[in-house]
Amino acid sequence: MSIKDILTPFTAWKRVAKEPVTVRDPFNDRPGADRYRGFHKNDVDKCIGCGTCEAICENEAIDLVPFKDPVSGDSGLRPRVDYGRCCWCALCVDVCTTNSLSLSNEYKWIATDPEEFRFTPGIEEKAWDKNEKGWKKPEGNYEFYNLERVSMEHLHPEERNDSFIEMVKGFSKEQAILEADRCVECGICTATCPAHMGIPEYIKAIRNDDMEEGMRILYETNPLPEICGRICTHKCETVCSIGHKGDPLSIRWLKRYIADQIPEDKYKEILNTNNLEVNDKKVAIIGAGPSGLSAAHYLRLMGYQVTIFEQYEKAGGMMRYGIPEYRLPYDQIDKDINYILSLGVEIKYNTRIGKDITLDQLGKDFDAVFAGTGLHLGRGTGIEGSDNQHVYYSTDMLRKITSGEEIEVADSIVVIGGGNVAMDITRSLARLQMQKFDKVNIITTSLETEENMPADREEVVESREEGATVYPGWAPQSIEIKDGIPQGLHVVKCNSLFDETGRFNPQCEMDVKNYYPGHMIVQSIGQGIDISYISEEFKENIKFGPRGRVETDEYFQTGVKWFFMGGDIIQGPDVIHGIANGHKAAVGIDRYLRESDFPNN
Amino acid sequence: MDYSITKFLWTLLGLFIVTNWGMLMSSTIRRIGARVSGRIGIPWYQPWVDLTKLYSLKSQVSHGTMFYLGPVFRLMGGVGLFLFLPMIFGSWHWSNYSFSGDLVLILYFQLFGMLGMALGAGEGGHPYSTIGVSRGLAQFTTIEVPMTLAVISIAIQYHTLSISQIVAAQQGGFFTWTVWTNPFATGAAMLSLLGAFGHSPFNLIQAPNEIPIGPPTEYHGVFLGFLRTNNAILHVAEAALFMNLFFGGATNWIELIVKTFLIYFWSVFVGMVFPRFRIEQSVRWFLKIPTLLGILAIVIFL
Amino acid sequence: MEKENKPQDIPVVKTKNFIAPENEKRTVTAPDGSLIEVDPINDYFCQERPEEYKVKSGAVEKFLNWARAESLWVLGFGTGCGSIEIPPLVTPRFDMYRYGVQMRPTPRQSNVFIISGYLSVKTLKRAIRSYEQMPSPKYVIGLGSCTINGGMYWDSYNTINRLDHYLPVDVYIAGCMPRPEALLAGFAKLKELIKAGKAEKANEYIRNLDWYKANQKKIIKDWNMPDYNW
Amino acid sequence: MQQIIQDIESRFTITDKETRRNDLCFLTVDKLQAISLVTYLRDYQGYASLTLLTAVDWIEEGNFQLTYLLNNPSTRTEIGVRTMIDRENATMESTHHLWENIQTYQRELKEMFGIDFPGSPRIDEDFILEGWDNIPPYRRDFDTKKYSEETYFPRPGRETNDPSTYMKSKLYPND
Amino acid sequence: MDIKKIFQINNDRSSYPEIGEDGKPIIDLSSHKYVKIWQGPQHPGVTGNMALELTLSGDEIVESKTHVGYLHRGFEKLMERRKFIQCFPTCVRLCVAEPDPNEYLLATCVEELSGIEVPETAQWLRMLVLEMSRLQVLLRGVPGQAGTFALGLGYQWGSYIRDLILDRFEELTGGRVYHMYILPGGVRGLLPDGFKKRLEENLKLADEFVKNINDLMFNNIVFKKRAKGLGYIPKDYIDRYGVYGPAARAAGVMRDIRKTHPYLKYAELDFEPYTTTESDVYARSVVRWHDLKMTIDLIRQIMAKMPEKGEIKAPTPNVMHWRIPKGETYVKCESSRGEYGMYMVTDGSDTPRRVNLKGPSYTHANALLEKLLINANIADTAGIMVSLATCPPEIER
Repeated sequence: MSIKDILTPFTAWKRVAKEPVTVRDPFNDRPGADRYRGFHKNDVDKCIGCGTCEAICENEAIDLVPFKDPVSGDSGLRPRVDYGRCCWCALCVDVCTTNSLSLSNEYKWIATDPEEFRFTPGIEEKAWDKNEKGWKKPEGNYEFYNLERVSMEHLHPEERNDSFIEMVKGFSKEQAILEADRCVECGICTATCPAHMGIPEYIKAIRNDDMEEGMRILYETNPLPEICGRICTHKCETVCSIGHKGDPLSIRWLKRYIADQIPEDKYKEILNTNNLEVNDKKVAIIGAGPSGLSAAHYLRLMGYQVTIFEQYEKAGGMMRYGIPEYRLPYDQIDKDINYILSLGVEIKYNTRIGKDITLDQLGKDFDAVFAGTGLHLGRGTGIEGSDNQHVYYSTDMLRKITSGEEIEVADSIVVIGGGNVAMDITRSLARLQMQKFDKVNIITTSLETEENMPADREEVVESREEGATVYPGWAPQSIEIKDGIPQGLHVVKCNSLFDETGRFNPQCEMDVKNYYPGHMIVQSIGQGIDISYISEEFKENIKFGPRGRVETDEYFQTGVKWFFMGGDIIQGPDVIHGIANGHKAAVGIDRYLRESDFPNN
Repeated sequence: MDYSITKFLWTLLGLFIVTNWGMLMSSTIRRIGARVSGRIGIPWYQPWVDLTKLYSLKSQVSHGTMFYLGPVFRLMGGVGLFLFLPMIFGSWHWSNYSFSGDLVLILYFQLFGMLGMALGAGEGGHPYSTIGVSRGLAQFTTIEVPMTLAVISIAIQYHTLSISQIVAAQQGGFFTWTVWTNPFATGAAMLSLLGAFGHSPFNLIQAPNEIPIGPPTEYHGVFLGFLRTNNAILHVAEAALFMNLFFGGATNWIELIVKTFLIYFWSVFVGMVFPRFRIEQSVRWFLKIPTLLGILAIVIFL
Repeated sequence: MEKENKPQDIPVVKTKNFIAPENEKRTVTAPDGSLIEVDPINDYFCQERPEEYKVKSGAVEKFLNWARAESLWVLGFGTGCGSIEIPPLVTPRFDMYRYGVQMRPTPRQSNVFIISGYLSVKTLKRAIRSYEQMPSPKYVIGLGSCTINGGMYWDSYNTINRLDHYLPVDVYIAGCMPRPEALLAGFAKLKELIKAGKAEKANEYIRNLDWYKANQKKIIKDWNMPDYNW
Repeated sequence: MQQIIQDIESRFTITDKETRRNDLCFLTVDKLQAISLVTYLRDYQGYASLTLLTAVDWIEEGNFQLTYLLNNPSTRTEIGVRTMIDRENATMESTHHLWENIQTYQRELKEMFGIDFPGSPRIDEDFILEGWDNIPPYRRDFDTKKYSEETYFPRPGRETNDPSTYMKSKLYPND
Repeated sequence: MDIKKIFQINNDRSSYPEIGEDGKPIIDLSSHKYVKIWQGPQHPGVTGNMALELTLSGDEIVESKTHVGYLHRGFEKLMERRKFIQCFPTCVRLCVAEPDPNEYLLATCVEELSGIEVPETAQWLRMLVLEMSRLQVLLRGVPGQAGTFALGLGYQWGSYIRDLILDRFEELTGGRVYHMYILPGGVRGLLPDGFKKRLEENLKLADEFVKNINDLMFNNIVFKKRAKGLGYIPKDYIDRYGVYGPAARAAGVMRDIRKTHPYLKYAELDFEPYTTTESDVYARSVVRWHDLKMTIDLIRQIMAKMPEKGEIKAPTPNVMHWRIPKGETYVKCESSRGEYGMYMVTDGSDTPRRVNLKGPSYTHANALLEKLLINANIADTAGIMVSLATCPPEIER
């Protein structure tokens, strides 16, 4: 303690001459920093209402409120934030699957009414909506889930281009769990899936490595998981919310993974279907395709006696006769079908309705009939030369290939069509060409442009890998025929298919022409309905809608009470729709039969 | 002494000026203090606003009669100090009710307010008030020791107990001020002044860090307004007293304003940079150096 | 929010163990040897219902309102995490003194009560006492989202969710934590309200006292204080 | 570290051990041996500093796990002594004679888990909660969300939609 | 001639009040010798929202009890029902004044139990944030010690520089007080452009502040008189009461996790924590002041050594359902108050089984403070409390 201790503190007074450091206008002089986590902004057009922000919010500050009617891939909901809960951690921004959510650097919100602090960013206008600054998801490798798909092992093009063995090998356990881990459980896929499969739930089962639970979830809505797991059109993956920033989840492969893990003989035990009740009602199913099998399965679970009538010698319908083996091996079809049959479903092969037994007779023998007869007729282009005998329909050709018949393969082939069936036939023929000529010379041309092609992206890519040439955006004009053998296909450039109102109205540039040489032409531009088994008088009782489609009610009941129809004939070619229809129809039949039990009700 | 109405009115006017000056002084001092921290500080008119608000509040608590009388006593202490203090030397209007023995009375009034406060705050029932009051009384007692010694020394020096005469004796130039003629007494008094103004290091009475805020803990509204008004008056009056005793008094208001401001600023100047003493430390401190100085001042003039 | 002001059945504190030991009825010996019976709850605390603060009109009242608005004395009671952003306000960067806002250490001298963030039940009890001891007109600022709807701690078993059920709130400031500027803006808003004579929540508290008291007593399990702390 | 563990194993029955890092391992001992083990560690192995004492509720097994985490400032290692006590009438011997600060932990455990430490100072006083009349909140069977919603009721007027069900109901109203 | 003997002045208050047979002081409140007062929860002299129940004899404290729980939110319970990623914003609020060690501890616990390696850049950034956080605490904490004795000037200066540091935090992390920057797996962003330059400017101000505070506080006679000899902690209390950090270092015991158990990249930095042996409030204050200087130096070292660019986050499982295998761990770091640790038990689910946070205040403010306050002057309670760096939210969580 010295005199210094008394005097040095007074040096503090030197600050009196300095300007105060106070922020003069605190509201304007000091805006939030560039990264400041202020109030929410949302790009409502980008947002899909997946609700991931709601799920990650530990304060339950976010609600999803309706904004518009949902469309496929957009739930129509938008997040509403409760600032009585929010803690401005911005996890919702970081996790946002579309990067639509962000925070502005605005931070002042004063109100006298506590109810005011709830708002839907982007919809309710706020002063900070135009604010560029504020928290955004950090750049760089900063993700809360893996954006990249776990790659599944494929056969190399060289290995697969001459054989029909299955080209996709399926996930290993680690891969499946890793892939399943990417799911954010938004459930947008569930609503988009025609069968409304519990996709997030069975993906969760994979994460938990609980295959039995996964199996039970699958069979709740889909009795053909092995098949669906391979060839489903996976609308779910198109809308997958992860797909907005990265690769969508391989939902289809995950489904297949579950089904692959369970041996056939365990099914009954896991699904608890060893002892099913049997009641005295009988239901006939026409066609052992996806919808028929699905209907049969669910009807059988409800206790009905089910008989399937199948025109070919094996069950499976289009799945067996329309899809090449490299995509869907026959043993996997058998696995699913055998299980359904093992439940006590009777099946009569080689029985064609209308020929072997009439529909009316069926109606008398059974309490209800479900027809899922599918689209087995090929649809032609109708262009000049298409009536040549070397111009084929893809449906016929695929049926022959899949049933093991020898077919004629030319050294150069042109396939017309841009859908998955076109790719199937292209790739099947390419394989056959490879087997026969050891080289591939096949051209596939489609009306649709590359980005609008209805076929799956990977199908196109793999076709090209296998040696096929794909020319999208060309409209076939005529087939040049010399000596009764097609020489090639004339095409013109096609720019767009639909007009503004969405009607089919192709716009072609007739001057831009092209010519694809080929000694065999395959038309694969769609399939047609074959309802020849329905007699004319019967048809009078059934309502028909535009384009010759049968009109049914929501449960696929036709004008004839006991006659239900579903599947491709109603919904168009799609296995998952078929399954969904079958399920729904089963519910409808059950309702109908119950009601007819109590006619007074 | 003159008891005419005119005198009374002039005194009232003086009181009004002093009150306002006291408030302006305190806001100015706080603004200067704020600048040392780097702040802007309160607006200059803030004390009036605060006072207006305080007077507009209605009292809600009742702690008994003494509770109400405490602030009144305290205010009387300040007003009393002012009443018997000649403000401007040589002016009849501003000499208030100063008389030949006013120095003694003023010493009494310095303590009067504190005693009133003690009564009132004690009635408040809050332990912090009680602790604050007991500390305040202890500290004031010790402050009074050097103060009284200094006053006695001056009285001996000038052979009078009248402030006016003491001021008169200092007229005649800068070096006739007591601060030069009797530096020890000035030293003792100025050090005791540090305690009287209640800035650190001697503000344990109101120490907001431990007994918030001492005696006025329970006071609010009008009563707090009284206390604040009293503070304004007391600070100027006390500074004026010191000005009269040691710094040659004032012959006009400007001089008074400058001098009282500087005297008041002295306590802030010290208080800004020192923490506060514990009560026994401050008691000890007052009984050491200031008291010794005071004794020295008396010894010299004996 | 429906506020019932029917005199509800407020449970009068009777249970003995709910009374703090220093407030229990007891007999004390006076210095002269005589025995005095004291009942602190009745003797020391106010038993009367509070009265509303009367809002007058006219130029004087306008002036007084201006004075009230320009002289906000804040009670220094950091009830939750928000208290971390109050000290910066008295320091050079933000310096709220220049707006006439000051901190006071005792409720008796404060007008503004900042509920800084969440209130645990234990603190709520103290906050009510502090609030009631403040002289009218008084104002409450709810700081941070916790005061609005529970905020971060919406599912905690020990923090209240809605402050306006227990204390009347004049101004809410959203944020967790709000920046000091937001607090300053809150003060500005409060000033605006006071000047317009609309900051009348304290009267609402008195009008709906029974409703508030019932809410408070519902969650404060050991109500060992007097009903009124004015 | 290994030496010390071996030494302990030769004196006490260690039912389980888990080495987390070079400087941290957890040992499980019987309830009866726990106190003597911590005392031994404190007095003979230099684990003089108590880092923490806490409990874990293994409600499925009907046990509380008590963890005494001891720190040896000189070797800079830590040993966690775990012991299982019965969840019903949970009681543990107090160790307030070993460390002055442990009574705070024990008070907290008493209040938050309902584990009694007879003899520990101020053990029966409220520590954090005031007038708590429910089951001790840190027990797993106490549902804080439910309690909060019943007691402090969130602000009404909020409703949310699950994207999947909302879409299903809007897109396929009949399904 | 002993004046004290003649006037029978007894300065030895250690035997006052009498100690009963059970070892506790006999305090009879009705004897009018004692007065019971509460400091807090509404009290400017108490750090945060807690209460001290003090029994006084005159100005002297004869018995003290700490009452906590005013800030209790049940974090440990809340985290048991939150996913690991959701724990992260929750956990930050455990200690309000210094939130970053909470984030760090949670992240490290999760990473350690799930076996995730953090990228190097992220580790440097974490260290930078932790040191900046320590800096902002100490900028208030060091002069705050004088503030408890009513010397508020240093506090004002320090707060200004702290506000500037918080501005840097805002730039880097997006938050002023709750940074929520260190999340399990990494950090949430690289340094913005020009950040180092601006931080260096602030550090220069801090250097100046260090010097000024030395003049104002440590060379201040009144502060010395108040603080020296106050709140003495004997060396044998360190283990018995659990004394950590600066308080232990002031007693001559080296307790600094950064040095004794280097984490992150602290082993690559050059620093030596200051120790002294006086062990009173003044010594603790000086230790903190040296810590402040050291922190400024450490930040400069970190900025010089850290890589500019790089990965900021290790790939983690999908955070929406991140499950961690069964296990338990205790992770600690050095906060400005001392050893700060988190004990986490996982059971294989996506939420922690139990999280227990242990901060130095837990023992400092309870057992130790109660002990140190006995026979202290009531005027010194705030001083002792602040010197132990009490942080109530961390005690009761």
